[in-house]
Amino acid sequence: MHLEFRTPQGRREVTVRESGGVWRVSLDGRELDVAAVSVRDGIVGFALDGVQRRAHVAVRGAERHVAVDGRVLVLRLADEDRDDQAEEAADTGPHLRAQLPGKVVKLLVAAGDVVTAGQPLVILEAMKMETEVAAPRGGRVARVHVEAGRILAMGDPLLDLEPDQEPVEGE
Amino acid sequence: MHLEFRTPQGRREVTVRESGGVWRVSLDGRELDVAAVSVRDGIVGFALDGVQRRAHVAVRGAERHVAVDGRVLVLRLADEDRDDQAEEAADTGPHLRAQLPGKVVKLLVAAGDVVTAGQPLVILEAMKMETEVAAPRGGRVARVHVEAGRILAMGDPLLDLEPDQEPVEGE
Amino acid sequence: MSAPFGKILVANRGEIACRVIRTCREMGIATVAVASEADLAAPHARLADRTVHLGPPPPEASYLRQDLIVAAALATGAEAVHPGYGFLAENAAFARACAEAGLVFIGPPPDVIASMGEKTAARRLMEAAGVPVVPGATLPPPGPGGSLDAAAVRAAADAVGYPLLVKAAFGGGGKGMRLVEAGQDPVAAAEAAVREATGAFGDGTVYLERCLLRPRHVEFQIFADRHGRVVHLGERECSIQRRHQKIVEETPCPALDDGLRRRMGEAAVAAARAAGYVGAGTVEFLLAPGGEFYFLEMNTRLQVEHPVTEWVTGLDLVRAQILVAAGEPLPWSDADLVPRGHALECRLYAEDPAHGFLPSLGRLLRYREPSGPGVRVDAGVAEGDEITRHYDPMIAKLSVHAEDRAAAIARLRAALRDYVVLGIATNAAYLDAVLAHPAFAAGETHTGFLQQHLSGEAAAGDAADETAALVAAALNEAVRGTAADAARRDAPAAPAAPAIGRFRLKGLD
Amino acid sequence: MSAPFGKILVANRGEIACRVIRTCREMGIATVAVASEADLAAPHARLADRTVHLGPPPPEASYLRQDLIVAAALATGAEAVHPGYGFLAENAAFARACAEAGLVFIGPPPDVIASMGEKTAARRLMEAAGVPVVPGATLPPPGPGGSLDAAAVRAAADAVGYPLLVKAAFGGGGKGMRLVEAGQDPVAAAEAAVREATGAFGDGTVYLERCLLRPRHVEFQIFADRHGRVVHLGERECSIQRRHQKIVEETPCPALDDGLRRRMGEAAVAAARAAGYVGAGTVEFLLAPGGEFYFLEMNTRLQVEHPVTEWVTGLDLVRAQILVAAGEPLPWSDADLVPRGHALECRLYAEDPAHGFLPSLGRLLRYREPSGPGVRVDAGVAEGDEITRHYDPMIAKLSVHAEDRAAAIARLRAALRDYVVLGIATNAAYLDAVLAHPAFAAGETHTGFLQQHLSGEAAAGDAADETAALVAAALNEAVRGTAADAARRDAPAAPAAPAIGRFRLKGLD
Repeated sequence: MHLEFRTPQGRREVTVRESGGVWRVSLDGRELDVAAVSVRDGIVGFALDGVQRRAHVAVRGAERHVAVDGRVLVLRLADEDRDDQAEEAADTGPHLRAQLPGKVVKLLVAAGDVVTAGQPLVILEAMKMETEVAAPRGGRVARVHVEAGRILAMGDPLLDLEPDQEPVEGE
Repeated sequence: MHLEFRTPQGRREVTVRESGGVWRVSLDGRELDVAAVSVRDGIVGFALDGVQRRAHVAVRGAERHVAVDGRVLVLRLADEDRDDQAEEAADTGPHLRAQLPGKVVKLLVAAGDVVTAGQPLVILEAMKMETEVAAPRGGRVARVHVEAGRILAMGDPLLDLEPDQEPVEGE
Repeated sequence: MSAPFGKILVANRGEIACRVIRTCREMGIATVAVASEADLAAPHARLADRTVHLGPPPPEASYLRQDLIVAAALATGAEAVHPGYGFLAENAAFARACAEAGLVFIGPPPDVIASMGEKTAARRLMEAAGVPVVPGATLPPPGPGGSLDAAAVRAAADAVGYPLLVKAAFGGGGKGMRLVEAGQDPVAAAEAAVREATGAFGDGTVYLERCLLRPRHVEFQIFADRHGRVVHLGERECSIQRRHQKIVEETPCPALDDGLRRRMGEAAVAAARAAGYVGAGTVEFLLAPGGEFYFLEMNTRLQVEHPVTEWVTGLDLVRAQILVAAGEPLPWSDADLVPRGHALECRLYAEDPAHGFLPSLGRLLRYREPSGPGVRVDAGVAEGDEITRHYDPMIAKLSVHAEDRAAAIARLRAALRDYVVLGIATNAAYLDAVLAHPAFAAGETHTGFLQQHLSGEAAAGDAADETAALVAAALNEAVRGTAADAARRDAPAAPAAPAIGRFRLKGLD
Repeated sequence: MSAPFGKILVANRGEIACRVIRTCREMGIATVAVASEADLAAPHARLADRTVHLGPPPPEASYLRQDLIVAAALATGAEAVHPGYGFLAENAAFARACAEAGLVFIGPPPDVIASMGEKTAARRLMEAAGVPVVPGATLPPPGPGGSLDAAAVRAAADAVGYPLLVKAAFGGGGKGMRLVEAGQDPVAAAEAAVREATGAFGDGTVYLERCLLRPRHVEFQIFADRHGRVVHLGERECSIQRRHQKIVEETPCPALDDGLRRRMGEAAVAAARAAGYVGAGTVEFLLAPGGEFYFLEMNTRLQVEHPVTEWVTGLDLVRAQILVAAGEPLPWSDADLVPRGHALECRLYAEDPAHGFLPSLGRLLRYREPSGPGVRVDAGVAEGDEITRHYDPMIAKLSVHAEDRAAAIARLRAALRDYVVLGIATNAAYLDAVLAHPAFAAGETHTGFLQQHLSGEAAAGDAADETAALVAAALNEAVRGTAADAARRDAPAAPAAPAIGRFRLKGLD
């Protein structure tokens, strides 16, 4: 079985073969030292380079949520990944979006303002806590999509951030 | 949905209807007071006659293994039940069968012996413990199917027990 | 002994409701849970003997509806109400409403809740009783719309001195709190605190308090009955706080010796006596590096972190709350109150340290708790549950007990490693980074610990070994691909592959 | 403190292997598990850092293969071997084989294992040390084929007096044991015991012992280091036995007062000193209703029921075993050894009380452990595991701690009620019937308790409420029928129906 995953490091290819109870696994063409494989109900046990590992794998669409000995990583299975790619493409646009559902408490900037990376833009209230949304990069606020009191769903646009003509470093 | 279960008490008929999140359940034609229903992954919560109950249900073939607040009952779903019926019919024959896999340690009776109910017939060893198989009823040993040292699978015949001509009470 | 009550309504949700229901059940007391629409199948709603539906998910439409909760208690025949913590636990009006309806409120008398709930009044009371308090100043109540007299705020702030904290007079749990350093604007901070306090507690009154440098947060568990006995059950060190929210708690405090513990414990008992306290409460102190300690506030409820006290004393605090509420004397002799070993707790939050600790919402695709000797989990969620934006993002408390502090840290880290939560982000790796820090191992904790040692990028903790995660995902995919769903569900599992390659002892078997 | 060993091999399976691995992990010691073919995906094999495949499922081909286990330890670089209980734990030859291979055996010296393992030699040693022993008689070793000199057996039995017990000289755990009442044939019983002992322990030597009337089984946990310190950690009452197999254990024993506890504890320490003991061990006594007590045997290993001692002392016995094996002094002061509260344990067996307690084999369709304050589960199985005929049918130990005995009983019953095991039969309902019995509540336990109070039909315990079970099964079927498998696996769960019918407070919301 040939699988392609998207990880924080990029695309990785994994090949898995089983024959007579022996599993062979390669990663990006390199054979790994994998032994003592057991898989049941999303619980995966194996030894990697001689060290026993315990993993849980859960599936949500193309996502594979993996916990290995207390650490979690979310991978994406490439051939089920089309919708997710489209979704992610939207994130690179000018829209700054709500990362969780909540209520707009206060706007700290207006259209036309020039902001620096890290500057607070909007105060949201979610789960009874106030959270500041900061600018991911410096730029100019092109448009504000929300007003105080508005209830937002996850992914709703907050404001549009454009590259500013003049650099604002040092301000 | 109409369901027929076989229980230790006999056949029971249950009807379940759901409409707008409200569940109505009747048992053998009598409407039950069931409320607060939640079902997920074989975990079933409901209130019966106003008292909240917590149940787990697991499926094995026609069997429904049910734990309700620490007590377990195995039910059979009637329409998936044909094989199980055939199997059970065999239990009423003359064969006395091994109720678990194990090894025959010692035979305490021979063909032709007359035995009383409760009399030890065979010593089996299973899970490192010796267990005596006792006669479920009085009778005559018609045939012995095993010998000491034999490894048995679950359900293998041990010996045949026939009704004896003369009652053996008091012996 | 027959049960002191026949039936108790638990006016809360999540882990604390489950915690209270368990002890009720063990005492032979029937339980009534309350649940919002979002919680009808939640663990606390399932665990009780009856569950009453309160209303829509927002707390103001459900768990804060005093009228509905009192009516539910009366309708189901409950004799007493346990408020847990948060929601209505420190609401004097609710305690009064219970009493007026003939229900026993499991907590202190309403007047005590009111006087301790108003932090400024509590400060005055403690000063009068000779308990040291942190320098501070009151502010006039905010005007309509939450506006404050800017000049008055600046004057008061300058008098108290910087750095200072703006705190909600009726608050708790870090909400409605703001730090103001020298040179920062105290007015903006005070107004933000007023907004948050109004939303969280229904009252926007705030006050100022001097912010000590590198203090420890050390609190004492106190317990009083109606027969004049007031005892303390030792301290809890709760300095590891993120945005004034405790995330790791322990007992004993590494900084206390027997003498200081005795003096602080006596002050805590004096504070409880001065307040006319009844039931379980917590007296919070700030402990300066030099050993001076100051009354901070008194929490008139069971504390989130009470399990560490239960671990080292072997006592059940909820059981004692119920007995005391029924008018019985405290069930413990002085010899019962000697702590033993070391206990640690950490709070597991549905939040994402890699993205500014934003709350992480969604379904718990996988949720498996650790277990083992000396390990306790207090959880209010189960696999498949949805974490919504309506409630506090704390999904569970993990606590351990061991012979000494080093063994307790090792045990907590091992248990965290066994904790499996998939589908939402949690702070588990961040908690592990705290526990793994040399300064934590050395017991050098103070309320600025996280800012000093674990701010910025390091906060995320290590990610999983990517190679191991890829192998696990691929092996799981291979088995998913070859076994039909139905077959895997009903038939024996796909057999575990018996390959042990390099570990097989060649020539021996 | 650096870890006393770098790596330990755990020569066992199931819950005790998991128990030992957990403490190793917390001490920073790497672990090697061993597993038969049937156990390659078992919890203990997964929990370790490495797992060595021993061979086919039967113990004689895997867990009893001393040669393979020693070779596995050497091949993986382990410095010490922890034997758990059962299998090779009390096998002097194995302890010697470890020492000869340069491995530290975590247990007493081989000679002590040998002298205490031969029950008749142990009796003589204790008599010489002034520890009271039960009247009894040795028998000559059996001839080839397990035959005994019938006349000699009868004469010895008559001299000891009836009722008497035939016991395996190298036995333990109730195996190779037979009761002979007055008028019964001691020869048949002795020969059956010889057969079982030969199979279980590889040696068929048996001896006779007077059977006291209604004795309690009270044992003391002792601990000795290599520096001459011998202490006891209090008693465990283990009288609730079915066929000489303990199923419920507790501490403190309801029948001991301080004076008797002190005298028995001193006798236990004297016994350990007489044996030249090192490490963790148990001195078992029979306690007659009048308060006389008799040495029964000494178990040279960690006991199945050690969690109750850990609960009331707050200590980690495995940790101390490892430290002592490394030559360190016992890590406890005398003040650490004072027990507190009450602890109870029950053993969950895969057996069917409704069918003569026959072992119940098959797959664990559902396995969910209880949790909560004061609840501990030591398990060696997980959901989906297969219970096979090869190993002991004990699948888990459930233990609790509470402030007093009544609270502990209530806590254990509540936890048992939360324990979900489907797919095989267990003794859970039977255990609950024991705990619910008025004579148990009164502390009137003795080794004949189950025969007296819970034999026959009552043994099965109550079945589930059939109506509730039918409702649950039908609701589950309705949801199964309407949701496709795949959809349920990957998508949000079928929403919980929000109907609360009779509990909705009409007119209020």
